[in-house]
Amino acid sequence: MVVVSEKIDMTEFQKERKEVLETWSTGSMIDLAEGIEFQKNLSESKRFSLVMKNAQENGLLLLQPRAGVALVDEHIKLLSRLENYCDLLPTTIDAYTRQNRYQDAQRGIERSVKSGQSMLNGFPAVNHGLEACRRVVQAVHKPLEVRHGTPDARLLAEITLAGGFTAFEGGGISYNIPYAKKVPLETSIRHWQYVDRLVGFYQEERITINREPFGPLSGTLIPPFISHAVAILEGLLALEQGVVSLTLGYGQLGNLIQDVAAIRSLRELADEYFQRFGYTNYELTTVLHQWMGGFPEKETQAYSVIAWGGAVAALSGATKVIIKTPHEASGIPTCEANIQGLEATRQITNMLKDQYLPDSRELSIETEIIKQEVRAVLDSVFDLGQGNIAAGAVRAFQAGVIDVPFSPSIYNKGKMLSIRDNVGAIRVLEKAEVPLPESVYKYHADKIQQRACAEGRQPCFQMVVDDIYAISKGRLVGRPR
Amino acid sequence: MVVVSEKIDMTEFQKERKEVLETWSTGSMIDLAEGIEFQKNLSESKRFSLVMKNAQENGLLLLQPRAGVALVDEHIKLLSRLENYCDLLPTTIDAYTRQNRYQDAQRGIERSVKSGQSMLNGFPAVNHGLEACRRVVQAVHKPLEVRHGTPDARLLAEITLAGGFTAFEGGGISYNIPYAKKVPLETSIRHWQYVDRLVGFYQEERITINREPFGPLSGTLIPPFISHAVAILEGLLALEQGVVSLTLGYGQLGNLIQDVAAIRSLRELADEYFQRFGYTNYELTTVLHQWMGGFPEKETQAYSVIAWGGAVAALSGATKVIIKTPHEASGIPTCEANIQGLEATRQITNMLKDQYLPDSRELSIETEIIKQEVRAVLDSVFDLGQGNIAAGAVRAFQAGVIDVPFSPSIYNKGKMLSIRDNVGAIRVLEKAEVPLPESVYKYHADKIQQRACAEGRQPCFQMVVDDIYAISKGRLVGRPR
Amino acid sequence: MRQHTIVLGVIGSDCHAVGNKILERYFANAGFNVINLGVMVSQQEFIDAAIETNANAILISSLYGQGELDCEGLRGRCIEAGLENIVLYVGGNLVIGKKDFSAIERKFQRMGYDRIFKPDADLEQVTLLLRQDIDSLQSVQENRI
Amino acid sequence: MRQHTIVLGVIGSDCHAVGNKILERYFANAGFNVINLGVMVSQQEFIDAAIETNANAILISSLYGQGELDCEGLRGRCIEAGLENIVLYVGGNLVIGKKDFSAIERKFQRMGYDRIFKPDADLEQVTLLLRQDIDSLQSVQENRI
Ligand code: B12
Ligand code: B12
Repeated sequence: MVVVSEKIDMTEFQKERKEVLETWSTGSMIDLAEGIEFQKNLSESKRFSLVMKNAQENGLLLLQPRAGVALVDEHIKLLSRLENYCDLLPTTIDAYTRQNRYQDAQRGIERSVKSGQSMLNGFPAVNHGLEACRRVVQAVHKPLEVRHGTPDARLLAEITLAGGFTAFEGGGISYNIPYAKKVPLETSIRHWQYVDRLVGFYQEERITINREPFGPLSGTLIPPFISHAVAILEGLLALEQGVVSLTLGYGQLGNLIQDVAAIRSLRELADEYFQRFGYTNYELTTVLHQWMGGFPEKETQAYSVIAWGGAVAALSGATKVIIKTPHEASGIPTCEANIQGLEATRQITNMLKDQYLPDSRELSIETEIIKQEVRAVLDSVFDLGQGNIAAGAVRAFQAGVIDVPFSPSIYNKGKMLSIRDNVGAIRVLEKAEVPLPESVYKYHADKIQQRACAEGRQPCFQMVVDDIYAISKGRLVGRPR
Repeated sequence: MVVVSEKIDMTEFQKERKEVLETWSTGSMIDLAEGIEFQKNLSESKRFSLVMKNAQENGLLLLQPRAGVALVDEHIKLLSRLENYCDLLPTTIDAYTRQNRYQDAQRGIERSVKSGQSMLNGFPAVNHGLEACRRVVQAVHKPLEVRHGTPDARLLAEITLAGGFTAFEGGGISYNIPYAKKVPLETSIRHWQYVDRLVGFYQEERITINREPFGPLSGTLIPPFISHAVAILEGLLALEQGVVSLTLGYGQLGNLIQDVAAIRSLRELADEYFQRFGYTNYELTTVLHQWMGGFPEKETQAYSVIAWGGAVAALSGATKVIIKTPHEASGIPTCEANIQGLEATRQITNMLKDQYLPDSRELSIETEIIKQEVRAVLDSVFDLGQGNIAAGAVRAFQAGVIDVPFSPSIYNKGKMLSIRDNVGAIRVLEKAEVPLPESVYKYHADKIQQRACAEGRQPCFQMVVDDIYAISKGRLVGRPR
Repeated sequence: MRQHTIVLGVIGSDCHAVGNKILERYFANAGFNVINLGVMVSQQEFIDAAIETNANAILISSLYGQGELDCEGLRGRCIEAGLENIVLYVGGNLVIGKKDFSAIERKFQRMGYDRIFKPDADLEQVTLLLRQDIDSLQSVQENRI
Repeated sequence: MRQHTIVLGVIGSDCHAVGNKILERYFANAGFNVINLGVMVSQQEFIDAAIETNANAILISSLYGQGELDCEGLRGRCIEAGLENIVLYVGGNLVIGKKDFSAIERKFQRMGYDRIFKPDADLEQVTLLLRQDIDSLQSVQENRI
């Protein structure tokens, strides 16, 4: 498949659309015009983009949990309780639906009915279909986002957007590389161009749907510049299809300076690139995910990881924070555990809402380093694409110019190695094919060397393993015992 | 009583000592020489001063809980469990003992035996006496500190130090002004000179006892310069009697910059004044108390307050952090709740142990402001004392030069009013008799004005009340609803 | 509305002063004649002040956990002292540890306290109850006379 | 010591790759011949790989919560495929939600798994058990022959 970077033509779109809607029985219910009507009648308080925009203008930090269960009534019950504690609602989709395995999802629904508890790790929105989505949307009072991890989310988008959801997470790269094994990048990017075109179509009808590329990727030792490059590429691909409301994401890493520099540089770089490509009419906000790697099993310890995520979200000036719960290491949180995560987060974000991390030499350097890295990578991507961003992205992954640590995808090189430095910031140990400027690579090497000296061991893969376990074992840097 | 500032003469001390030991039956057991022998035989790992010094040299942050129950065996059980989670052990003394009401403490012990649960809010060390203290010391493996709030702690010190405790909290000001109503300052200062002289005596026998002035005072809207001034005065009074190991304390206020500036300036100012008074042979460390004001009742929220305290302790480079627990708003923590507070704190302090808050304009300004404030106050105290620090302190409180908000003592003016500014730092709204330099006072006024503007109301006592409730209601600044 | 007189204070060896200062302000603003004894008040001091000021109610705080030991017997001593119809409230962190409130409530009711309050007591609500309780006792008293 | 062959993989639609990569490294370092199928592996793929490589054990991971649905029936299919004496281990976050581990253990034991592991399984311990289990099955097999 050859993927091009241009707005999908409407006739082509309509043709493809017919095929998409036939991939599962519930697709036949979807009527775009009627979906737009339904969206038009939603109250403003359910409009995700608007709530985000207002928050940004007023310097607020919004809280959003993850949540989704197999059955509709149970899902409504869950969201109805959660909305008393959060600002934005999710609907997390189950993992079968994410792989378009609707038959398996159906089995999961049936087994859930039988066993009286959810056997799926999310809400199978495609199987439940349009009316079920609308029941959910109508039962709650806050904006609803579809959160998933689906390389081909075309049908899911058709159903949930017509169903009244006002935000849709994901992207052709960020919902492939961490979530799939054998889906070619050109395929997922093309399918996400469809999703973005659909959102663009709603936009043309003056229905703004918020789009959120998935920032944290594999959640495991991702240097900020990698996730930034992906977020900005997905932002550009979305803008190309007419998307207007964009929330770029980043997964907290644990070092205060690096995390604040990351959110700051993400905003600034996105503006820089979006404007360079001629876009002016977009609404940009940022989201920080509380630590996305392995959590400590003890709830007491998990609370501190959660609080630190909330603190950094506030100090960095992000607009939204996706929260974790004290159950994180063990299993999908109960409603109560989710509320606990929200309450803990609310306390810290409220306490820090008026504070920020002041400018300092360290913060400037870190911000500047990230910018240099992202520019080096993106320039190379655009070179490879020769005017075609999508193709550039595909070739960049082929060449290892973008390389995501711990991705399960065979379309990701997986050669770059990253580890923590002596203060816990993520650094590149082996850049492999990633075109980091020499001076920057040297900066990383020096920082890693400091740690190596402190630990009296050479940087090695065992360090990486130690870092992967570190937070779950109660620290940030995986020191030798 | 006229209090003088000089090392108490040994004959005078011995005379007074006889009287002190007669104030309760268990006093007769105390033999100083034998106590020193006992201390000499303690293992180094139980020597508080040594553990603090090593931690400081290695950049470690040590955790200490609060804990004390009415009965000896229960107390040993409690500490034996806690020591698996903390670095330093406490023995918190009950409130009757703090007022030298040993008869009431006895009733509390009896009622506790009867009811099968502690009816006292701490361990009545005086009533239990020397051997009981030694049983406690010998049952545990970590250094033990006496933590209390006693204006006249002479007998308590005699018993616990001979009993093998290696650290003793408090001071003539910090254990009077927040803890008593009608005890004249000259009395408590004189009694604490006795305690310090006793510690100095141990020191002369090469037994170092760590002394820790109580930093947080009333825990309620105390501007850093007030507690710093008290801490430094008590430090000087202690050095005067021959104390060597000093840990100066500070209660976290909630604004990151102010808190880090406070710990930093506390160290620097203490060195400055101690050296100015000719002391060179002292061991200075700092302790940060996690938020000492009203806590949120919900444990989820309490966890975030705890984590934030741990974070600030780590980022500020304090040597010790006194922890709170999820039960704080409700009652004395169970052993489990105390462990929960320790586990949560350990996670965050471990994650941040290698991080610090970088230098910034904001941090420098805040540090400088605190220094100017402390110097203005202390200069005035020394003026008033004319070479007699103790008398200077007494006169300073008389004159309102030092004025502690929300003190119950009739010997404290209680005229100075402090509130939070727009970013949550504590500022002086009405300085009353406190000799703040005009420029500094103006700085406070401007900061407060920013908040007033943001809230559309004039600074007033209602703001103070709102600030007192703020953290317990889930925020830092007491905004109008 | 007649101005009611209330005696306020923190009982026993308890030094917690913050809540006490807030209560003083609150009840004064609400129109009561407030006699605040501050912290570390003995039962006798409460009784003496109530007699001296002809108070309608005594509001006792105990924060530090030894409230159970400090509060016992006050009702009896009030009656002995001739304060037969005085309203007795108590509030704060009344016992040692985080305990079920209903158990605490029963314990202090049995000691003769009319109402028992948690630390998060809504003071507006307390004011309403206090007026009611004083007035109804007053009418009992007036009826007797 | 004979080199044992083990098949490794994450079952179902599960994409969690991190633990899998660590397990691969760990068991290879421990001297096993590791056939790692990576994430999103079907039951059939596990069986095919085990037959093809004459494996001694299959180690299945499931992190994402749908393990119960994905893992059912594997023991039966192994037997059908002639893998009568293969060791079956399973580990990870096996069910939806934070549940009591002993209940999870019973559930997967009933499905025919030899040992069930929590996420914090001590890999050194696992290696010991795995060697034991393989060897004891092997001796059963050898005795039969
Ligand atoms: C600040 C504080 C201190 C300061 C007090 C400074 C001062 N002089 O005021 C300092 C640091 C000195 C201190 C010391 C001690 N404290 Co203290 N302290 C607190 C803390 C953190 C906040 C109290 C406060 O000011 N709250 C703000 C005010 C506005 O709220 P409030 O006091 O609760 O009062 C309100 C309500 O309770 C209610 N109320 C109170 N009385 C009444 C009465 C009536 C009739 C009504 C209707 C309502 C009412 O209305 C008030 C206004 O809203 C609390 C824990 C918490 N709440 O988070 C512990 C706490 C009260 N302290 C406690 C203890 C034990 C002590 C000590 C014994 C030390 C120790 N062992 O840890 C010593 C006391 C020594 C002594 N002699 O009394 C315990 C009591 C435990 C228990 N009951 O089981 C608490 C609960 C902490 C804990 N969980 O361990 N403390
Ligand atoms: C990182 C992560 C992700 C990353 C994964 C990136 C990638 N491709 O690898 C991303 C963000 C993409 C992700 C996605 C999802 N995740 Co996820 N994820 C995690 C997280 C935070 C850490 C996992 C990790 O890498 N740990 C580090 C490694 C080293 O540990 P490990 O995976 O546990 O593996 C070790 C042990 O389990 C053990 N082990 C594993 N298998 C076996 C087998 C044997 C035989 C033995 C002996 C031992 C053993 O040894 C391994 C090495 O030490 C966990 C929660 C946690 N643990 O804190 C959730 C978690 C696993 N995810 C979860 C879920 C539900 C999802 C999603 C469905 C999204 C959602 N609904 O929230 C999707 C999955 C979509 C899909 N198709 O699979 C849930 C599973 C819930 C449950 N079981 O009830 C968890 C537990 C979080 C939670 N509490 O909700 N996730």
